[in-house]
Amino acid sequence: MSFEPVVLFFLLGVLAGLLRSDLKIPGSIYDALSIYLLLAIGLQGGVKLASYPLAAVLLDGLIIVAAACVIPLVAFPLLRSLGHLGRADSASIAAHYGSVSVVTFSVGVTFLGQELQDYEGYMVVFLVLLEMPALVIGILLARYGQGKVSWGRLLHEVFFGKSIYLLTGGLIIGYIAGPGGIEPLDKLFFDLFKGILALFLLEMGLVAAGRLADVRSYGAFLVAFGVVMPLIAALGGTLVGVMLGLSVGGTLLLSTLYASASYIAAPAAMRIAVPEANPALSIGASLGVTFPFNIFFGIPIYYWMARYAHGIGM
Amino acid sequence: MSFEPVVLFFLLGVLAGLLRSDLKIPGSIYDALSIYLLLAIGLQGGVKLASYPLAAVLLDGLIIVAAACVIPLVAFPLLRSLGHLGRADSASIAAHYGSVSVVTFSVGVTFLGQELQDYEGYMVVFLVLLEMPALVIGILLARYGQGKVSWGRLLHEVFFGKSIYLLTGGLIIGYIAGPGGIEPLDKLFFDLFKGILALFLLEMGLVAAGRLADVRSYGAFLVAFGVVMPLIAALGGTLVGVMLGLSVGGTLLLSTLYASASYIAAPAAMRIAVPEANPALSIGASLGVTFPFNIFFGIPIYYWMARYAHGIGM
Amino acid sequence: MSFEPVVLFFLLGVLAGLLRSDLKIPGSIYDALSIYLLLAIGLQGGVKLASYPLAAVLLDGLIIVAAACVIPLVAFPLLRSLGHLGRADSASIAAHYGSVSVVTFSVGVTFLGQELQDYEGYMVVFLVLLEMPALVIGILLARYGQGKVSWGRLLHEVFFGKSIYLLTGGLIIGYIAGPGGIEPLDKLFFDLFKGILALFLLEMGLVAAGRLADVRSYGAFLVAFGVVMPLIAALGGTLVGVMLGLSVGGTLLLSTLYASASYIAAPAAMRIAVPEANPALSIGASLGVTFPFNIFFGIPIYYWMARYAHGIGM
Amino acid sequence: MSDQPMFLLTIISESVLEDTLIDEIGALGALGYTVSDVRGRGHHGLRRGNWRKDSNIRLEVVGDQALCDRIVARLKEAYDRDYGLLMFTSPVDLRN
Amino acid sequence: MSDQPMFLLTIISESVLEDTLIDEIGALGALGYTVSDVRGRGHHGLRRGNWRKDSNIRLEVVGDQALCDRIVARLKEAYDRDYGLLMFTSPVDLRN
Amino acid sequence: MSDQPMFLLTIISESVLEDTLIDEIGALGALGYTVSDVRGRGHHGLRRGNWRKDSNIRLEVVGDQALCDRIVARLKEAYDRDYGLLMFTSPVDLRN
Ligand SMILES: Nc1ncnc2c1ncn2[C@@H]1O[C@H](COP(=O)(O)O)[C@@H](O)[C@H]1O
Ligand SMILES: Nc1ncnc2c1ncn2[C@@H]1O[C@H](COP(=O)(O)O)[C@@H](O)[C@H]1O
Ligand SMILES: Nc1ncnc2c1ncn2[C@@H]1O[C@H](COP(=O)(O)O)[C@@H](O)[C@H]1O
Ligand code: NA
Ligand code: NA
Ligand code: NA
Repeated sequence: MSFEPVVLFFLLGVLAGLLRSDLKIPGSIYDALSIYLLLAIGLQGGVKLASYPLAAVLLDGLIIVAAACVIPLVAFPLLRSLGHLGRADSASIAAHYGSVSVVTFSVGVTFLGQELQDYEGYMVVFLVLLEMPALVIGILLARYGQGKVSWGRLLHEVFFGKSIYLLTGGLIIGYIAGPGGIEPLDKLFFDLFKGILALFLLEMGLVAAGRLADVRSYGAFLVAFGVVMPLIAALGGTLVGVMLGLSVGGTLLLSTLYASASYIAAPAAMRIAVPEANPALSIGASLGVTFPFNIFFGIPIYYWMARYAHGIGM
Repeated sequence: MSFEPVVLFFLLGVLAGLLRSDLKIPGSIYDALSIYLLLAIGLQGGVKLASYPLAAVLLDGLIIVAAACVIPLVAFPLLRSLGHLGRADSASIAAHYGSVSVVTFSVGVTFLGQELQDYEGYMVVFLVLLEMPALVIGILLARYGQGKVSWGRLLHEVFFGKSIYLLTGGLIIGYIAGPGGIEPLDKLFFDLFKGILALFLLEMGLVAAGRLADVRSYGAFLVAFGVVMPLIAALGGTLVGVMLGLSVGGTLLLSTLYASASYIAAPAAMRIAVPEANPALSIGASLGVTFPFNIFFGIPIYYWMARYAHGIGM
Repeated sequence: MSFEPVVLFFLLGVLAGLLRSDLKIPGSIYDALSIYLLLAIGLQGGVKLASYPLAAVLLDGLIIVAAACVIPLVAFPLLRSLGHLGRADSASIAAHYGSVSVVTFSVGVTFLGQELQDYEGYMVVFLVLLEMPALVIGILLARYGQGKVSWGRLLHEVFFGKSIYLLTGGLIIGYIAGPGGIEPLDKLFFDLFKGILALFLLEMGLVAAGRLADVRSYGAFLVAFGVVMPLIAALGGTLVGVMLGLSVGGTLLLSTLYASASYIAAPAAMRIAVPEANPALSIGASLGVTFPFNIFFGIPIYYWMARYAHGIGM
Repeated sequence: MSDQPMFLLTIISESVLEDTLIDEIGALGALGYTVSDVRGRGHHGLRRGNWRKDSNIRLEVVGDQALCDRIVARLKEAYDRDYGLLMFTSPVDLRN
Repeated sequence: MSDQPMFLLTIISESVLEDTLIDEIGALGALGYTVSDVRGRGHHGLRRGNWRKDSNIRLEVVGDQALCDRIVARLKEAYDRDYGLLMFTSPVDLRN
Repeated sequence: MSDQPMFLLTIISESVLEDTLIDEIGALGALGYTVSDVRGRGHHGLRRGNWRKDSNIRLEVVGDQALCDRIVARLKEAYDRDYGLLMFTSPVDLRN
């Protein structure tokens, strides 16, 4: 199993945070890096999407989204019964884990590049599709029988939130422009992608370090949940991937999507729709536990799962 | 007529603004992008300038500047009589349209790249030369017979304003260093140019969306002016370009310069020299109407004009 | 002797500052650029270090550090006796000149690239090693017999300060990942290096311009010191380099390190450990005098020294 | 603005609420406001300010007693329980 | 500074005026000042703060009554008509 | 917080002291604070704010008289001589 150096930057960031280094990445740089990543991923997907039949991709997407809805519905009772967490907190965490993480997906893509393993270029369409449904389920779980939700504001927040908006926008521009039209932009959006991802991981490490204290104070259950839940979800992703006839690379990316927990779109949406949930819990688990677990251990494990399921073995 | 994908980023930005997406590009990133663009354009021009006779270029520049002075003198009476605008507002808008837009020029350059059409590399010298004179004319129009102007501060603001300063600085560094000396900087300043321009257009779209409300509240005249004025100016540019024996590409760029309206140097200068003019009017027209008109429709039209004038036809 | 165009960007920045141009580089962009430079230098060094015997490099490092300790010990009495400066100010300035400047080192590296001159890739290890010891000496000089120092906080500030932390982190990541692992990051961290350095020099010029007033008000002695001290130190560096059998390129870089004065790590450390020292003096000298002297005149002179000492002559 | 004594109402809250709070105070009659980005610590823990989800804003409104009271009452009711929120007023002399 | 009662004069205006206003208050005798970047809305419309042409500054001066009055008078006369400008004062206790 | 009259203590000092000052006020009993980035000029010269070594912070603490006094006394003793530092208080009405 090979080794992906970009994750070392995450480690560098975590250490800087824990050691109280004065290294700080300004908020505006964080914003710029994330805008770049979202656009670049969208563009890359859009360019590749152009060479596939759109209808078939969307049909696959429907199945993938339907299957993904199981994730928060599994997570919620786990959190309530085993974790003894309140309804709002359980629903919010379930939504985070049902949704997806763009950066985890990106690390999966660079991992495949390292392994020289191909994948279906349109996977990024599923990234977009998977971002939202779990948030709706989470809100329904939190609100079921209790008060009303301002769905208007919420859907607006999600659809026109930076994350989905830029992914979709990039996807469409890439699709329209095609490989030829995007070519002059390649130097920025494709060639630099991995380097910028490394810088972003450095920043995520800094942020995650600040979240470790939260995790610690909420104890062992949250850590266990943050490790076990992605494994369960990835298993589901592997099954769905094989069922849909995805390649090994595509299967890995799908299980990575299922296994990943959102920490960009979900926190913002939950803060608005379920404000009584404690954000320290959900962000602590998704960013402090699951994100590092996925990029260091999860992705290699899911890769092994995908190869195994495709009968390639180790 | 071909299609330039970078302008789609502008559209993406406008839509984000209109749909009240939470996408925001931090002010410091806007500053960084604009510093990059100005330096890069200057450097590119400087490197190319080295292979032309400087005296001849400056002589052409003199004619080009003289002809450009007609633009604000045409715009001003139009604005006063047809638009029923006050003296200060008319003068300020006239100054914006007499001056030039660096980003519109850049889109023109990438348009030519797309068309595989060559142009005189020293056009950027004219970009620098054209920035200022219209501002002086605008101030004279506003102040004629009324009070005095602190010319010192104003000229300082213009010459040492970021815009002209960085363009000129880049031009000189590129000229001194030459292609060989600049080569190690190519990777940043040349290869990434179009990608950064795309990001900048995204940001301009966001800003322009915020200006559309201003345009709407000032009504149809301003919109009509924002479309017709560049067409008139571009016609003049085409004539001057052919007269001076510029290539098709050079002629397109000259008419694009004439047609473009400033929204970086001019607003700052007018805010200081003619503060009683309402900036919402001039920025609304130049950024909300003329800029999008130019990059979507104007440049292809001016290209057609340039080809027609060179006897190439459609 | 050839000419390195990146230093022109420094000049452009200084002029902008002196002419009161409204060009400003936002603080967050400064931070981003410096994070990039530190990481990139570390990575480049780490990749190269992998092909050398680590023990031998560290042994050389020990000698180089020991010799460098002479620099503040020479500077301090000079500042006290000839400059009539107080103990705290003398100690602080001595610490700045004993420590090193990452950007000066980078300009040295690009200078060698321009000259097509090879150097020992592990020089960046010495850059890291040389940053700290002079600060400790400076503090000892300031505190000798007077009050106590909170060494804990200070060492923390230095070791986990952004500067050493990112250099070391980059070094280790580059070392672990090796040329193959780093390759996908090359496009960002290697290819763009010189362009980003140019932008950083622009910013340094702006900052330095603001410091010239300080230099002027403290008079001729500080200017003379800022020019003579690096020449003395570079002479020492040349001797040590030749003694250790470094190549011409390596010798140049070592004397550049010795000659350079810190303005990133040292000011922060001194502000905390010797707060009664006037930072305007030390930053004024190191950034306002020595930094420009080194990049314009010093490096070519040290190159000549290194060639002369290697018997190559002019 | 008016001849009544004026107050500066300072509201420190989560950045994610910026647009919401601006809409609220507008609906309650504020004619102007000023926003800046801040970071800090309070009952809801540390807010480092290094990403938007984790930073605060300071929202300031100059207005008369009644306006400040209306805003305080509304924000207290709607946001105080679930969001980081600090509000205080002080008298000011409006000078233009 | 002095034994007189001290005031904090807060000036909110357009970023493009930063250098100008600093020169003005210096000429009127301010020994110090503090500037920060803000955004907001007032009679002159919305100032989003996403580019310098469209953002505000807060300029604060601690000084005695006379200084504040001089500054207010000068800025009111020279900038209030054409520029976004808000000025208010409040008494403060200087503690060092 | 408490029924006592509350004060806003505003501290303007060098960015390099941010963590140090936060530790100090925490040790002296402050339950919360707010920090923002500012630039300015004072006795210690111009602080342009374009790099961290050269910029200031504004640190604000809302607390009772005793807390403000403790903080002022401590900072005055430990930092006033060698660092740029300005401190002032003003009474505020806590509204939540
Ligand atoms: N005592 C205080 N002094 C100054 N700022 C405070 C104080 N308490 C809270 N804040 C600010 O208000 C925000 C929200 O406070 P809280 O609701 O207590 O978490 C904090 O993040 C701080 O920025
Ligand atoms: N009532 C208010 N409360 C707080 N800030 C205000 C108020 N009115 C105006 N401002 C600020 O002052 C700036 C200029 O105000 P104006 O001259 O009214 O456009 C605005 O952009 C706001 O940042
Ligand atoms: N009179 C004043 N009014 C407002 N801010 C001030 C004043 N004096 C000093 N400051 C601020 O406090 C910082 C430190 O002041 P000083 O210790 O006087 O250098 C300065 O950089 C300014 O930001
Ligand atoms: Na998931
Ligand atoms: Na024009
Ligand atoms: Na040195």
